[in-house]
Amino acid sequence: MLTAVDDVSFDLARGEVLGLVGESGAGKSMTGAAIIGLIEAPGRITGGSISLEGKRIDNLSSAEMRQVRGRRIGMVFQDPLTSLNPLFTIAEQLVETIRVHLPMSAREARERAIGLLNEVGIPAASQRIDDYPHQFSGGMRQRVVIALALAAEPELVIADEPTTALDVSVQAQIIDVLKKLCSERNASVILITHDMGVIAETADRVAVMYAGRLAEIGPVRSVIKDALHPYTKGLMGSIPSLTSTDDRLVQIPGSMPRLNNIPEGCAFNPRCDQVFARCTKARPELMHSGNREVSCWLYDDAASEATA
Amino acid sequence: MLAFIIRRVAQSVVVLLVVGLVAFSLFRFVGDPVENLLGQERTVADIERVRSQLGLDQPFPVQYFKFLKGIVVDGNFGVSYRQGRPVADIIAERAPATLELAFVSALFALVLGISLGVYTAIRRDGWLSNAIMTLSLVGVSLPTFLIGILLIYVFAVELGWLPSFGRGETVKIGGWTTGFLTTSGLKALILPAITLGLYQMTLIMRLVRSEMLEVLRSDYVKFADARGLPSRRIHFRHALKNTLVPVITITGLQLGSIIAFAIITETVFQWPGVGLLFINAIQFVDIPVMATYLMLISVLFVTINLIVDLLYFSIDPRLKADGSAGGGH
Amino acid sequence: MAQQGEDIDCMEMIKRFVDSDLVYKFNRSPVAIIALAVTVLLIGGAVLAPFVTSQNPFDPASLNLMNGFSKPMEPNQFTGDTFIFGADDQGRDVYATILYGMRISLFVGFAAVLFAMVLGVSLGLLSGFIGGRTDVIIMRIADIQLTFPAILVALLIFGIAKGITPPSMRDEIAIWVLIIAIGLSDWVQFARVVRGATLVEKSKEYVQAARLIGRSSFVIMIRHILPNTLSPVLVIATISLALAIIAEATLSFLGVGAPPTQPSLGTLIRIGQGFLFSGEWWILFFPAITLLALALSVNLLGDWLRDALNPKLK
Amino acid sequence: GAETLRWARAGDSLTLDPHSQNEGPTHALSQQIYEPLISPDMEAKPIPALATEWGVKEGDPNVWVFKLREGVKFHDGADFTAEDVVFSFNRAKMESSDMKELLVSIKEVRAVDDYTVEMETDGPNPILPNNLTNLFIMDKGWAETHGVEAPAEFDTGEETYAVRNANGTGAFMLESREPDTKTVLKANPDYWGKGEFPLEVTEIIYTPIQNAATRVAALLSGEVDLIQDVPVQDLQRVSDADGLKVDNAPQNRTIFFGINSGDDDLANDNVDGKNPFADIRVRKAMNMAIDRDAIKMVVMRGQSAPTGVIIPPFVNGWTEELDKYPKADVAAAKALMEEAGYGDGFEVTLHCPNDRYINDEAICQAMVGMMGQIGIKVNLVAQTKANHFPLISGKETDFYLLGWGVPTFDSEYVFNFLVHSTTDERGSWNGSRFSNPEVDAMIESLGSETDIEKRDDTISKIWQIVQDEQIYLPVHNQVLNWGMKDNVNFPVQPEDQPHFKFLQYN
Amino acid sequence: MSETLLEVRNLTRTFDMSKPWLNRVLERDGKRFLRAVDRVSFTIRKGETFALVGESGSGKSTIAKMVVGLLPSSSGEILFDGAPIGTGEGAAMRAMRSRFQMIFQSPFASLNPRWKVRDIVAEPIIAFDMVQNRQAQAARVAELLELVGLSASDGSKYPHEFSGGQRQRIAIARALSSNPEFIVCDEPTSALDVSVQAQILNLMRDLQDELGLTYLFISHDLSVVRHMANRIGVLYLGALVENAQARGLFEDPQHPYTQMLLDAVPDVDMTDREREEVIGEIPNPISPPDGCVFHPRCVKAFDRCRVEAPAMVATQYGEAKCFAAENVRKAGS
Ligand SMILES: Nc1ncnc2c1ncn2[C@@H]1O[C@H](COP(=O)(O)OP(=O)(O)OP(=O)(O)O)[C@@H](O)[C@H]1O
Ligand SMILES: Nc1ncnc2c1ncn2[C@@H]1O[C@H](COP(=O)(O)OP(=O)(O)OP(=O)(O)O)[C@@H](O)[C@H]1O
Ligand SMILES: [Mg+2]
Ligand SMILES: [Mg+2]
Repeated sequence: MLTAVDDVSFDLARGEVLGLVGESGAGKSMTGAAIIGLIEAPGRITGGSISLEGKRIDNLSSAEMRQVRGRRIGMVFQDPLTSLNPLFTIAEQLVETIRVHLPMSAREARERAIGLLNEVGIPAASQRIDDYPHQFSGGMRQRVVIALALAAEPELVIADEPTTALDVSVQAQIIDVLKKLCSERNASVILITHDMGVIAETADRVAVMYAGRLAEIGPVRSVIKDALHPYTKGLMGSIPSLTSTDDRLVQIPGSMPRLNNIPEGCAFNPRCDQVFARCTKARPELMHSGNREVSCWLYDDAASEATA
Repeated sequence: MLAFIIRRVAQSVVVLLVVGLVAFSLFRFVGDPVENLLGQERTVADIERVRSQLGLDQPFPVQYFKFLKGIVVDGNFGVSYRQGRPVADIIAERAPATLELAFVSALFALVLGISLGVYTAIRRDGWLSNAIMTLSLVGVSLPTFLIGILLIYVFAVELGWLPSFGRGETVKIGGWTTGFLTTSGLKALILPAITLGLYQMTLIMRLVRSEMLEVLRSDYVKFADARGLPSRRIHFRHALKNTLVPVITITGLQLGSIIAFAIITETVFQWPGVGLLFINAIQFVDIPVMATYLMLISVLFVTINLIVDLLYFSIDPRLKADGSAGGGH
Repeated sequence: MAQQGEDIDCMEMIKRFVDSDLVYKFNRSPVAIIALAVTVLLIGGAVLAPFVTSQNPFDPASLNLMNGFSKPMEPNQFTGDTFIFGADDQGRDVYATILYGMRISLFVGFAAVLFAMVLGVSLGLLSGFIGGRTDVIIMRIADIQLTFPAILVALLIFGIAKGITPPSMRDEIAIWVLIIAIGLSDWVQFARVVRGATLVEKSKEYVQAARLIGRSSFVIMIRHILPNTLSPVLVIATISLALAIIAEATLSFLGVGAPPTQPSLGTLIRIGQGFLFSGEWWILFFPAITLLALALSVNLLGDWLRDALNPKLK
Repeated sequence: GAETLRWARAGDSLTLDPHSQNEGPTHALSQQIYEPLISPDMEAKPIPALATEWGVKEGDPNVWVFKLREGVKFHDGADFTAEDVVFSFNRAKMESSDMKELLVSIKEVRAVDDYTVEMETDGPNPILPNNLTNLFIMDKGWAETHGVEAPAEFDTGEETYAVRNANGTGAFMLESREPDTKTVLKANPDYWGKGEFPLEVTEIIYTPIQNAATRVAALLSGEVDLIQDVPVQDLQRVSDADGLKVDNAPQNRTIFFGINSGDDDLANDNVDGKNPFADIRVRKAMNMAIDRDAIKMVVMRGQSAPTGVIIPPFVNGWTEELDKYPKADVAAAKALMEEAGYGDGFEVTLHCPNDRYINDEAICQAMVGMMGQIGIKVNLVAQTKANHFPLISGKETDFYLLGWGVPTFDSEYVFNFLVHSTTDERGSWNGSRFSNPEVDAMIESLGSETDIEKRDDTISKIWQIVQDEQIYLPVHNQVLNWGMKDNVNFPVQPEDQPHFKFLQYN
Repeated sequence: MSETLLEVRNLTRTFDMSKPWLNRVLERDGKRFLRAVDRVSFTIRKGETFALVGESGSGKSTIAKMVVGLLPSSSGEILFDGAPIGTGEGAAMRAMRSRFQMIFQSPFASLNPRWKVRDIVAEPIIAFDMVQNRQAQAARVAELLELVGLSASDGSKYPHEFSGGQRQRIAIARALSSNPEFIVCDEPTSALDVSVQAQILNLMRDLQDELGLTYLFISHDLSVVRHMANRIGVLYLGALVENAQARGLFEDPQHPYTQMLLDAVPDVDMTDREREEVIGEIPNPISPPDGCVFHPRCVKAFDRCRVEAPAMVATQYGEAKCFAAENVRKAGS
């Protein structure tokens, strides 16, 4: 029994793009999976709630949840090479998805599928729709995956590292497509990534996760330019930049703890250069600081002052 | 794909030649056919005479060459020492029994194996799944002949529901005798088919289960789930089809061994197929029958393999792209 | 000094083993625990057979034919001897015969699997590592081998062995022939699995790292790749053991098993099945149950191992 | 009414060609379809079949005369005449015939008239009729029409017509045949024996069932009406079953062990440079160590007749005196071994078939134990008959199990094969390597001795030597057991050959 | 500093991707070759870091393998300290081998999971007979582990007990154990998280300073390359399209592909710089476009680009393979 995602709270508005960043194993995917109700056994949600448009969806039956999945929440996975079933044509997979959620004839669904493929930027969509996934390049496949995720016009799209497996040049294209389509549909996006650059380019707000907990959440520009949490600061500093060539990168010592031995108090305390007594004893909650929330005892006073 | 078939057939011919050679040479050691051909009153001269009549006094390569020549030139597999009839005729007469039995066993193994495999994979931790998994092992933990005899004991002797031996009434259609068209024929099939198919069923079931479990963890199944597709669709359309690709190979191989294992089942149930023929041939050192049987098994095996590979092509579109795939697996 | 170092290593290995995932998973699988217990019990019984039985059924001179068909737990009407599992048609104590027979079965099983394993692993390793023509040839041989299903191979080997050994030797070689026959029909799956694993491992970077420093192919194969291909081999070996024991039984039904004076479990069952209708059920029942228990628990262990060692099925 | 009899035994007939296999199950089927001149009845006594009378021609001891039955028709309607007999005998004497050994003494067969046949032998042959009970008569015309003037050959690559078709004069006609699977016979409506035999069976369905358990199961479940070869352990079960019974009869076959006493050294033992079996004391000790009663009681479940000689009581030459066997006496046997200098025993390999005689393997196993008790460590090699018998005839084994049936009911047959030194004509199964020129001469004289008394005397002399020398270790005579429906009244035939024309229902 | 350590001249590697003979005959298909590396030339001076960047499939790893002798080249030369590197055996080759090493991409696949860390690190020492006895070996391993920021006691553990970053340190320790002068690093951090990547990059730079190492550094991440390299070569479809000083390359990229790559990098500093949209994808390397292989994706492409392959021309900071750069050059001169 270990807690992979611990007391994570955030909200997002319609049309908003929320970035979820953190190191590998921080619990980003788990959070995404929890929202769409696809946590694999033996994992399960042990507390908290998830609401979509004000209605709780975490306690829906699995049949009800299927109505939500795909229809109201779409999802894009990391690896376009494995996300598509290799034995079915693109058309079969698209039409199937559309018809499960929307009352359409096969022909209408196919029309719609071709439209979607056009939208995600697949040239000659009406011809290529009957191809199999292996006949597409990685970038093209990810476009297909996006088309599938958007097939039933969901209100929320969770994109779990949609570009990690792709080259930079393709990554830019995919991010553009995703952004454009979601904003056209006024759909909200949770963009999960470990790449701050992608967040910076895409998200409105960003939530930084560390060891299953939220470290900091706030508007993207302020988090990137002026991180509060020591972890975020370190993280930003450790990214080599195209523009500056400092001799050394900022380096956070050590690595993220394993989930089965998260230190007491603040999970980051062993690696933190500003650690003080309280950090090792009590776990900080998210506290407001300016336009942001941050879970760090450094900001406790500030927070209490602000509220006082 | 044509290239693939050609290559496969070429390989098969080599395999057949080797199998023929192996079969032919090995059986020389099984015993002396002449002893069996002649009754207890035979003399030394008789032995010499029959030996030369059968060509057994010639050097081994000559014998093999003659055997091959007989097959290639006029489809003659020789004459059974035991029955004094052309082997080809005997085999043709016996093959329907074995093929029907193998077919029903394979069907039983496939249908039950796949459905139970899928079930136990989907309900991975259910008690029924666990019970099925454990029980299925009982089937492979007892030798086939014992299972057959126990089935006879229970269903034929004690309960008297099903026949204990033979094929029941058969109907002859052209050169083919079938037990499918009569009630007694169908009843006679049940016990041997279960005996023969049980092992394969277990194997297929376990294979389907483990493949299915892997497929169920794959990204595309997760993605299908995330698109809200109904779970039956996911399990039986998306997952099952992908499961079948590896399952087909093993199943193909298994079908080959169904025919081989028919030897035992046929002996227990006095099933008049080629397996029983083979056992009789061994006991009698009926070399032409033994060698032909082995070649036949090889042909069958090779054919099944070819069909399996072609099935691959039809199931997995990725293979159509480059014809070289599927060559060795 | 070095000795001590080894000791520490050994202790450490034990500790590592006890702490390992495998042991952890084992401790929470009641089926695996029971299966292992039964296996250990049976193997122990077989190994210790001379100490836990009062009769050596393999010594015909010590048998009394008049004990034949003694019922379990009932004194024999002629000799007054009592056997817990009864006596068979030769007056052998079924209990003792089972334990001694299991020795043969287990010996044949283990040796056959070992043989198949050594052969299959080496060929698989070579095939996967060297590739090219070697690979093609080995794999074609494997194909041909598969064309001959196991029992046919065994019958053939038996035939050859009979042909090439003098009649007086046949008794002694019977067991070895069984081992070779079963082993030969079983190596292909080891070879295939190891070949597959070798192909995977070969392309891994640690192999390149070893090549880079000029390590010979042999060192790389044996020291680097081989240990990494062994966990599926372990699973196959376990399941093959059960299969080999059953195969031995099947072969003995076809009349090519262990000699009747030193019956294996399979031979006992073959003999016992003749008494299925006649009321002397114990001659079949106890060996069959023992074989079932042995094969089933080994199979269950193999099954469990397969799942436990499969990284994809956490 | 129409009475169908479903009959099963372990093996099928190998061929319907009556002359190409000299083998029990093959003859058993042929007996229903074809007829010999002289046929055995259900007690194996010769009774007239196609011949009504026979005897040595007056004045010429080298010629036998047979009077043939008149008015007999083959199944296809052709008349049976002397021509057919001549044809059939000539056919049976051909190279490819398996029956020719039984007819070696016949120089010529000639038709005197339509219903009289003479057979000229190369010397007086008093027991010739005994050799003819499985010699079936075919229709000459039919054989010529179908090109089966000779028994099947193997090098032609073709099946001869007679292998799966038959045209005899017997009580049953072939309806259909699938070798190893099923053979159906129908009653012959024109059978000459109407009124003479019960002929109650109208249809026979014959199925070979190899596996003993399956065979018994088929009887128990009522799928067959009569099985031969009931395993001895299942006799109780069968006779206890509702509506079933078991019948038995002593069989014309003795089971015994052969020991190589003739060679200077054995290939299969651990004694160097010496043959322990050459010492008569060892042979006597072994004979004494065999507990035949225990074998009978446990291994054979009472279904055997322990004996001290290698011929069954049916055979001319058998006496109660010969049949006596010593009580097992391990102590005395050990003493003899000691005396022979083998007090510490020796090691030897015993070869044994495992699919030929009743409980053959178990008998050998018991033998291993009994020999063990007098210090002879025996390694048992039990194998299928195809492997076993060549060892004996190839003189490759020193200690083996063999069963011998005597189709001629005369000791000469046994002497020829088992006692005479191995020569081109005789002694082919003499695995004992016993060789005594005097005995050989005596055996050879039997063939042409017409004075029955003198002949019997010689026989008894030879037996005395065989017994004194302890050439073989006899075990028992087999007992045949047939399991059948209660309502079947059918005695067990000592040669294991049912003649269904005798079968009656009650 | 200016002494040349490695010189690569016209290095080419083709892979035979043909279908089997029978298929070719039946389908009337010719042989097909994949030119994974196409006449690549560069030099690396002692003590410097030369980086190769390029998208997946551009031939980076192939070059790396050829440079260390793991893969024979199809043509071209690789001179290490003036002597050609082959894949052969022999004492000379062995001596040369000990002078270069490699660090691999995957911290998981590059360590044998069944070996203890100390054995992994010691393997090159044993292979090159670098120490005489076990004590010296143990001491050396301990020293190396400490050098890369692990503790000596970690030697008795197995790789799976370490995090990705720590494993990469072990891999570095192994690479250093034979005292190499030159290390080829094939995407050493691409499998790591940024915070860990920073540690490794820092470590590598420290080691370079400390031990005077020369690196061939391979990455697809321009910002990492920028941080590490003195000179950078940009690969596209197996060919070097631009080779320039690091700073210059970033400030004034000459090849349109370099520009495109730079444009595609997400702007983590949120400088809101102007960027052009990326068009197209990498073509199939088996049938690359005629002329300049980049022309289908190039905004500046003109007719000549479609038919004629440009040659390397010198640019301000290095060289580039582009008619446009050539024109610039001409115009500039
Ligand atoms: N089935 C499981 N059993 C145990 N632990 C799990 C399981 N699935 C995930 N975890 C753990 O939960 C934690 C969160 O995993 P998650 O996949 O959400 O991380 P992530 O932030 O998405 O990482 P990445 O960037 O590698 O995708 C990880 O430490 C992982 O080890
Ligand atoms: N052994 C091989 N056989 C055939 N083609 C190969 C082989 N190795 C590499 N290639 C091909 O050569 C080209 C270059 O591959 P290489 O691995 O060098 O690329 P890379 O730049 O390292 O890519 P990545 O960033 O994905 O590691 C690719 O198209 C690849 O498919
Ligand atoms: Mg993730
Ligand atoms: Mg690479």
